[in-house]
Amino acid sequence: MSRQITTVQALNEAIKLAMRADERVIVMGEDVVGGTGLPHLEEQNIEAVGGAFRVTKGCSVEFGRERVLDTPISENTIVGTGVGAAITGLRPIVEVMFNDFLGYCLDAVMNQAAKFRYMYGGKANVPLVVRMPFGAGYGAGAQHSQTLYSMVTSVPGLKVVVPSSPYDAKGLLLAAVEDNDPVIFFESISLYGLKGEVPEGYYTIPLGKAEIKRAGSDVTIVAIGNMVQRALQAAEQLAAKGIDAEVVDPRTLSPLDEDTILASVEKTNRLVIVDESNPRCSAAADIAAIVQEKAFDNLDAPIKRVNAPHTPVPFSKPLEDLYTPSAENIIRAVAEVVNDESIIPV
Amino acid sequence: MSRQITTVQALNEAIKLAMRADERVIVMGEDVVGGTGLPHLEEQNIEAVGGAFRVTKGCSVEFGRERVLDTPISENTIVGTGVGAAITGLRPIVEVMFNDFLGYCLDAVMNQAAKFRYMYGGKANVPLVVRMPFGAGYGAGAQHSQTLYSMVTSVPGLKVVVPSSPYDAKGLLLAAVEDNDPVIFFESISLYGLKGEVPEGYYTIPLGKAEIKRAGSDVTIVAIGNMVQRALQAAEQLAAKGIDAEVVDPRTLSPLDEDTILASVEKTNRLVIVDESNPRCSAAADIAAIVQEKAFDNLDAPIKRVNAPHTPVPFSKPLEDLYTPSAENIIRAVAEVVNDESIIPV
Amino acid sequence: MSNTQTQQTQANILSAEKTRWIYRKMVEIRKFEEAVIKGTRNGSLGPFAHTSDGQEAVAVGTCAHLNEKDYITSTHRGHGHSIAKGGDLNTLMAEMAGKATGCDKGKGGSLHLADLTKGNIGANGVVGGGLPIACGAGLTAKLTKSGAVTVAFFGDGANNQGVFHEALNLAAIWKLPVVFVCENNKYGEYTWNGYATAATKISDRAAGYNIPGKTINGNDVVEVYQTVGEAIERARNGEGPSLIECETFRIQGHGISDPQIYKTEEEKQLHLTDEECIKKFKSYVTKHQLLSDKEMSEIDQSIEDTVEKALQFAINSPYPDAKELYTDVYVSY
Amino acid sequence: MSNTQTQQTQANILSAEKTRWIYRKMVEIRKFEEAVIKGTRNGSLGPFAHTSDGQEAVAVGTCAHLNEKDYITSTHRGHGHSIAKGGDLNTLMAEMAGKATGCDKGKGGSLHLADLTKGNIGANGVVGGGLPIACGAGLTAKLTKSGAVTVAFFGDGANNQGVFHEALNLAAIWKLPVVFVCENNKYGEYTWNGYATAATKISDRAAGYNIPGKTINGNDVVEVYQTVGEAIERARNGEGPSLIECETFRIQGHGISDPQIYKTEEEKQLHLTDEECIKKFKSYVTKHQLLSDKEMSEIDQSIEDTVEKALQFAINSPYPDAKELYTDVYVSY
Ligand SMILES: Cc1ncc(C[n+]2csc(CCOP(=O)(O)OP(=O)(O)O)c2C)c(N)n1
Ligand SMILES: Cc1ncc(C[n+]2csc(CCOP(=O)(O)OP(=O)(O)O)c2C)c(N)n1
Ligand SMILES: [Mg+2]
Ligand SMILES: [Mg+2]
Repeated sequence: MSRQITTVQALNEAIKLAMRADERVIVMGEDVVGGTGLPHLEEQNIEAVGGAFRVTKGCSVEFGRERVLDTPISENTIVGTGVGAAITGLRPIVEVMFNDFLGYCLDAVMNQAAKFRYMYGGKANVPLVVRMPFGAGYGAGAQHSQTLYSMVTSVPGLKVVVPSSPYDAKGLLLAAVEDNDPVIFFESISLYGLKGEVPEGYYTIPLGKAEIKRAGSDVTIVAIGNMVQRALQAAEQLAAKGIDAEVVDPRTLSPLDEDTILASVEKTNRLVIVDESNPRCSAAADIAAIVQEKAFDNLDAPIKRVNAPHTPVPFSKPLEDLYTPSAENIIRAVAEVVNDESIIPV
Repeated sequence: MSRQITTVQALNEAIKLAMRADERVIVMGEDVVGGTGLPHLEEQNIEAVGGAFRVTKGCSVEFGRERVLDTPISENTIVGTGVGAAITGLRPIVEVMFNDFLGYCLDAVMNQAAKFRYMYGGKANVPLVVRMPFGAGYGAGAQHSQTLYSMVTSVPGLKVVVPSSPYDAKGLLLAAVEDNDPVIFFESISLYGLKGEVPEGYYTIPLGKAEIKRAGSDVTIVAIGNMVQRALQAAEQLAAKGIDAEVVDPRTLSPLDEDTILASVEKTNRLVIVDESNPRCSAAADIAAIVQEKAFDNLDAPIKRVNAPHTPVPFSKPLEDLYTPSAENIIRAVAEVVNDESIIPV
Repeated sequence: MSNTQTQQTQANILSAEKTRWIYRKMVEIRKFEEAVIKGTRNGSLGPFAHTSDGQEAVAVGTCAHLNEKDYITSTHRGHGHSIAKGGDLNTLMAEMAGKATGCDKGKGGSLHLADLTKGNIGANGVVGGGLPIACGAGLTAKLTKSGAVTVAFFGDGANNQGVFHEALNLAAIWKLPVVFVCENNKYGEYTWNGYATAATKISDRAAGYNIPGKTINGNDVVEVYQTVGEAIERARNGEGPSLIECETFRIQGHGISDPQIYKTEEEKQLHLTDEECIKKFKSYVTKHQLLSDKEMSEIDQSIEDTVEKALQFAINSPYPDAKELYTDVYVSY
Repeated sequence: MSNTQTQQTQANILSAEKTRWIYRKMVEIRKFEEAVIKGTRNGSLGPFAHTSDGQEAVAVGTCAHLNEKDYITSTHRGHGHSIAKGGDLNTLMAEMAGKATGCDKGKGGSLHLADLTKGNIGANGVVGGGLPIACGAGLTAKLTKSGAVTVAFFGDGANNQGVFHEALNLAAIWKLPVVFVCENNKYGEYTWNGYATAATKISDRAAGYNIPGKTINGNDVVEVYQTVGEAIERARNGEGPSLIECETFRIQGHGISDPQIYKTEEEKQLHLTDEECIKKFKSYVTKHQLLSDKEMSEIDQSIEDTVEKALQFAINSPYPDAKELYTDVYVSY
């Protein structure tokens, strides 16, 4: 079997390849190096950490502290600086340590990055990538565990990427860096440690193309980010019960590959959407609204959405486990759309 | 006919009634007084403006500058101060001058106001109202014309109100101030000048209850905020063509009165949702997703959404006019769901 | 220094060419704003605008040091900055009217004038919005060693916004070639800076970032030229950012229809005094015999024509095609 | 002042009762944090925590002046603040374990310890998040004339966040009874304050808000007690906010598993020196004969028991019921 690496390693590799390929690519964020300015580290070109999740590990060592920049804690200015650098010729990859801190940097994301091209009549390009870890599952509580890609998807002018595997993470990140529009790149924290096959070289996965992660004929499961893994688990269990599920990973929420999703639904006539966002105005709702409109006559059952509940993320482990959509939740939703309760695990 | 006043006057009246009824109610925001600190104004108890849109006009004069506070331009701290004041016993009404500045204050809204009660185990109350004017239509361009209630609706812990008339504006604002949860109160700028009948006294409209603004039997039009007025215009034109539309105004997006919407669809079997948000992950998508799931068997046609396009708001008047959903757009959508092209105006 | 010496030194500050340029630009901005006020009132332009008449000295004295590779970020009160940074009056005015020939194809409007080819990264409708962007432009200049300097214009109101603090701190620790030029016109909308800002002088805040901070008379274009010039020089030499507070006043209110009841009678008359920046510069150039009255009135006249033509250009230009609503959102999608 | 005089004055600073309270609280926090480290490592508590061992003097010296009506806002490194503000060790520890008996019913965790009945408005996982909230509590106190003071704890890293600037400015212009206490432990996660903060001293930034600013030895609880005490007094008297920077160090890294390679060998040994705050206070009380060794070791012993019991309480408490996932989102919905 070929090389297996974690999502963190895959992302790290993508960043290094991007930086080697194009010297305009720079990295900035809190602790992306760690210890900048400390003589005892700088003299030996040692980084203190390489990112809170180690995604930028070794970057400063290879590319120098000119291109890999620790920042003060000031999210709006970090992203805003990325916007200004992008508009004037660099291609920054900015790390926001948790997507929750969109609370501080939404202006730079929504009012600056997303709107410059349009409000300046097409004369500005903002080739910026903002990386944001997201999601619940590791006991960090309400302010460090949200899933906010739906919010960002609502903003015209932004592209939104949510990879579901190490392979996709690398190829999508390289595509995001090559892209000339601002891309918000959501990284599921719960996938960081997941291992998968990843080629060593440079490759890109086009933004706006979904992938069928598992072909099937009885029901379509559209799943986003880490939920793809859960959907695949559910599909295995469903297969044992004689239900053949097709798992579709949109890979990017903006642009959204409606065609692949619609083609799948045309085949299966049933749709479940799995999304770790809270339910209201979520990506799941968005996809459901589109599909019911465009594939109305193909649907044999209502589209079911599997979301986190309409609550903040609880800290307590058993509550947090209940909060995040599980394979069982998915199976229950499938049972409803195929109208077969017997498949629900007891 | 009884008293007709504008939405601005209705809101102003609500604020004053709330301040008279409960001395814990305070008002803060940029220019809600205007000219605070200037001796030549303060000596005569003159306000310079009373809010950018005059919604707080006269409040400082009646209630004093202790309870009506001009703030520096610093949205996150304005809202965050409101959160802190609410949690410790006041009932602040905070004005954010345009909902676009959610870009700066999302942390206070999403990570603080919305989450305090939950993350402190139910021990905190945040009786805060944040008023945010929104919407396109008056030539202010991309950063002053957005419609962001969908984004806020996605956040558990918040209530979201979007009134569609002077009467509703007053009653809903009074209810919001009485409410013990944080309420984000979206005011359509294009309705500010609209006149309507409004009783003089104190009354509240319950949060979470939709209203049928026009009864009808052929198609349901769910419309939000200023779109209710457009939907009513469309309904008049449709009536002339023999289509009897029912116009439902959810009034609050969170909580959402699903029952009223579902009952209407059960009757008409057809649904159009009109929402000035950009389409992706919008309130329209949200309602469509809910209805297709819960009223699947009642739907005779796909649910159509009428949204602004997936673009920032253009400045140029003719483009901006095209940007905002019009009565004609609504009629076109109705024509599709009733499958009758003849009703489209030529 | 003796009085004669001072006068000589003063007279040497500005070359003949610079003097003409500065005078021309100040008058250009003033006439442009007057046309904007007229066009806004009579409906030929957009429904509102924040004009910068009265504050010309800051934009012009600053941009007199900048070349096309240098950057500026501007504000909601940005017409003057755009003109001083080399913007074309026709396309600027057409933008104000939302026309297809506008610098943003009519999509931006008064709040979003920009011309990237001239280093004008754009007016920003968000108060404080340009400050982090300026850091980014500064970072590009620093990393690419382009030698470019970025000037971030912002108002007294913006100085209380969190990004002010963040951007100054970042620019300071990275020694970015950015000059923060505060136009203190005493008000943010209808709120008095003396109330909203805890610092006695806004430039006092520079000490918190270990960078030079100065407060100057922003109505005196020569003082702006000198002081901001030093800061730009510093930035260009890799010595990092500065904060310059220019005290000035706006002739209009916040917008065009603001009755300005917060101003005292004295303040309302300020533009009739010697503090009015064009009058001030006129006496300066006259005193130092840099421009004759005749030269100045020739310039005035030619600008009068140019601005009138710009307004006609705006009025006669077509609106954007309906399909323009959907373009320019993305490079590709 | 002569040496003897100083000593006398010093000795008078703390009453016997205060001395005991301070000693007790500092040791309580230290032992609590040690238990947290143990419990986190062995899995009986949550997966991570930011402990405040080493920084006890700041929390305790400050809260020694506060009564139950006063407020604090705290940070992600907030265990010490919660304890100093009167938190119950059992419910705090249970919260750390996500148990139903926790101060937040297990829903908050280490990052969100709060006890509103004790005036603890809560730890905040967002760096800087508590600063505007503190202004709000200050506003309530001011308007209701409750006499309450609010202390906003925050780190050196937080001092570069925009809300720091906004909150200090607002508190200053409104003369809010808020004291901003900065715990400068030299690092924000793994980033050195000497790099991230442009100011030489964080307290230098106070000048930009026209409020008093002081930098003190945050390892010396007596100095904290005195200086913050004065600031609290000022606030209580309606004279407005202050900024106090307390220089200290954290014994652990950012989290419990941080290898701390950014620290020099010398820094790693700091807690073995006389700068370690409990040792420092011990020599102080011994020198001034305020507590005997015996008294102190009795206190130590009783705390050892209390903390051990708290840990057992946490371990033995039940998890919240599944339905708790859905409660406490709204008062009504
Ligand atoms: C983030 C944000 N908050 C509020 C506003 C509304 N607003 C527009 S201009 C202005 C005042 C700005 O004052 P100042 O920075 O002094 O600039 P000036 O208008 O005096 O040039 C305000 C509050 C805005 N555009 N952006
Ligand atoms: C807005 C925000 N940005 C980033 C983080 C991640 N983070 C948690 S603690 C921390 C460092 C804070 O440093 P400081 O304020 O000095 O506090 P200390 O940890 O030293 O007590 C960071 C960056 C966060 N929680 N919130
Ligand atoms: Mg101003
Ligand atoms: Mg620190």
